[in-house]
Amino acid sequence: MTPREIAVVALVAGGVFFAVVAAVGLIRLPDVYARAHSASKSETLGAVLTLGAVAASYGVGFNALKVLLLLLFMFLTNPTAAHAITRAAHELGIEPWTGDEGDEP
Amino acid sequence: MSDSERRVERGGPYVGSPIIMATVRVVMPFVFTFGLFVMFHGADSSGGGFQGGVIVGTVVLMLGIAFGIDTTREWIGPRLPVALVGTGVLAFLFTGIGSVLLGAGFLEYAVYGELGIPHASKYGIEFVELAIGVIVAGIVTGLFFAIAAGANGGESA
Amino acid sequence: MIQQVLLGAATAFILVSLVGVYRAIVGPTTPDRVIAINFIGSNVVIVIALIAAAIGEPGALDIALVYALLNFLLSISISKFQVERGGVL
Amino acid sequence: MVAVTESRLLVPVDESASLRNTVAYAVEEALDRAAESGSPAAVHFVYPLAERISFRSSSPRADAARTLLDRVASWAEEDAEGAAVTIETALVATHEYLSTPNDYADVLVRYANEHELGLAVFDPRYDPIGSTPLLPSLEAEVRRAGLAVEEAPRNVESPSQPLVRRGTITQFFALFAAAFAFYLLLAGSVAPFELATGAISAGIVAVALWRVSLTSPVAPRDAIKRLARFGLYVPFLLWEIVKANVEIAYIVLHPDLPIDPEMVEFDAAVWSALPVTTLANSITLTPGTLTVDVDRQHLIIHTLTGSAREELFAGTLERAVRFVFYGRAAARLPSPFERREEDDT
Repeated sequence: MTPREIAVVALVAGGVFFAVVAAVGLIRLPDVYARAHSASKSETLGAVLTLGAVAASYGVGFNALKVLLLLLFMFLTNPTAAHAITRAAHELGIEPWTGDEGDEP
Repeated sequence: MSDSERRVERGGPYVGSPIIMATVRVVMPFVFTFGLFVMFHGADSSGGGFQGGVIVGTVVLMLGIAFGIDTTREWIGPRLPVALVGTGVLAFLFTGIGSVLLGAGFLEYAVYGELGIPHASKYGIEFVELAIGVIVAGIVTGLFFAIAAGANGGESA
Repeated sequence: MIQQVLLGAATAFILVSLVGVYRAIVGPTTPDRVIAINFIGSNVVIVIALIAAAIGEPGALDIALVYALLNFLLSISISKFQVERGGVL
Repeated sequence: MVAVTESRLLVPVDESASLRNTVAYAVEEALDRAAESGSPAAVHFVYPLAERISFRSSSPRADAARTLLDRVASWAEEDAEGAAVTIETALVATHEYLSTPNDYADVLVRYANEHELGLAVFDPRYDPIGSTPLLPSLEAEVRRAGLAVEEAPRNVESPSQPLVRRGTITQFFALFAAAFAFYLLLAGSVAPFELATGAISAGIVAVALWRVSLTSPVAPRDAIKRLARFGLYVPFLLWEIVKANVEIAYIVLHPDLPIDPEMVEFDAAVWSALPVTTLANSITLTPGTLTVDVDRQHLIIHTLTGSAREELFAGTLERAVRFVFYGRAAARLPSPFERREEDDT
């Protein structure tokens, strides 16, 4: 394996791992706000690593730069989207789960 | 929590989130450029007039959602979407009928080569794609405002 | 080799997206569903980028970019629509 | 127009996003007009209820309408702040069938005549019939029936910041340059065709958005300094994000799910829209914190764990954002935790 292949495999493995973490969080966490945590963060790092792998597979060049642009765009918009959704939830009066209602998820 | 209670009690207007506004401000010019890029590269890559037009229309949608539809409508003005669609259709017809006048079929760009335009076919396609893009952008914008206006009392954009 | 890895990752992301579908169906609240859809959307962007690299079609990266844009637009517009239940928008 | 200073107002009400505003506007208007003319102020809130059959004295819709009217009355009392204004609410037309704007206008005008009201104030979103483009509008019908009509100002969607601002020529060129560079980046070449279309595109973008996209005048030297500092900020942020994710991964995969969520609020020491957004989005991206709402620089943040809260109040991120936007000196302001201590003592 060339160093580049190793880098791609490692990055992809990391990306898939964090995507799985995000998915598990999406199932296990108890309320909208907590799920948004998992979706906005693990998801973004998953995207960073995987798109990093894509960029690495292209090598240095314009395509890699384009992937980085895509990454930058997701970086800007993902947290804003998460904010928009939780803000709507807050505005709709959805109470955050605080753990004292008793029912464990 | 106190803030949300205050807002509900006050029943005050929904104020757009500054975070969404700032993000839209930053992202908007790049999305616009991207839309135009897609429009200009209809001939030789994925994309084209329709896609590019929709992306440009998206800019207006983003503005409308972040800053309020009425504000955006005031900024755009009622004439712009109509003017865009009109210009696009005219440009399209002009290119199409122009080739007929030069003795070829409708939209047969190659004939413009006789006028000394290099790569007549390619530029012809680009130009028509651009016209289509302008039409689509105008229609997306117009439809967005028309649908929004329909909900609050029938004043059209 | 790299191609298989990339396609394998794309498959993994698609499978992970199914979890998002589960959350989108179960809810229970609308914001939950929007988060799930946003999650699926991000995964779709990544899958498109992976496939673009795997099959050597860099033009597909533009499509991924459009998808990312639509994903953002969808999240903010549904959020706004929910809060302003009075009108359509 | 009978008298310009008519101080007895009729306000038709219905569930609407802008109702709260309209109530405030109507009360204020009545008081102003009363002060001018010397006649007593009165505001009647009327809910025309269209139900063909209502033998029963209560139906779900009538109950909902009464609840709404009660709410409106309490809002109006609140707005009047003890000033002399008569506030009344009424549920009318419970035995009539209303279908056209004309019917509604009839009911409203009849009510106005009975109670000697001279001006109808409409909510901009008031639309009990739904869009009926073929019929004259309700406002027009009421006006025709001899009642003065006014529409409450539409400020329901007014953003907290104006959309269009004053632009300067540097802003125009900054935007042009950014769009042009981005275009060439997308194209991946500097062929004459790309240069030409890129210039056209950048020109269109700059003309369309130069007063919208950049909120403050661009000083080239500052902008470059900021970009350079931003370049330093990105690796720092990435490192924070990695830490965040390892922590979240641990929590999410832990069998007991050791979370302790809580909403916290604090005032950030950054001052304009872009820094606040950078901070808010950075907060969203890092350990167990998620920005839920922002009002100027007052942030409401959902935190997932106790350690995330401590990290947040230690103010590392906030300091970094200040460093990016205002330079090294500003980074040394006290952290939110220290500021809170000062407030307490």
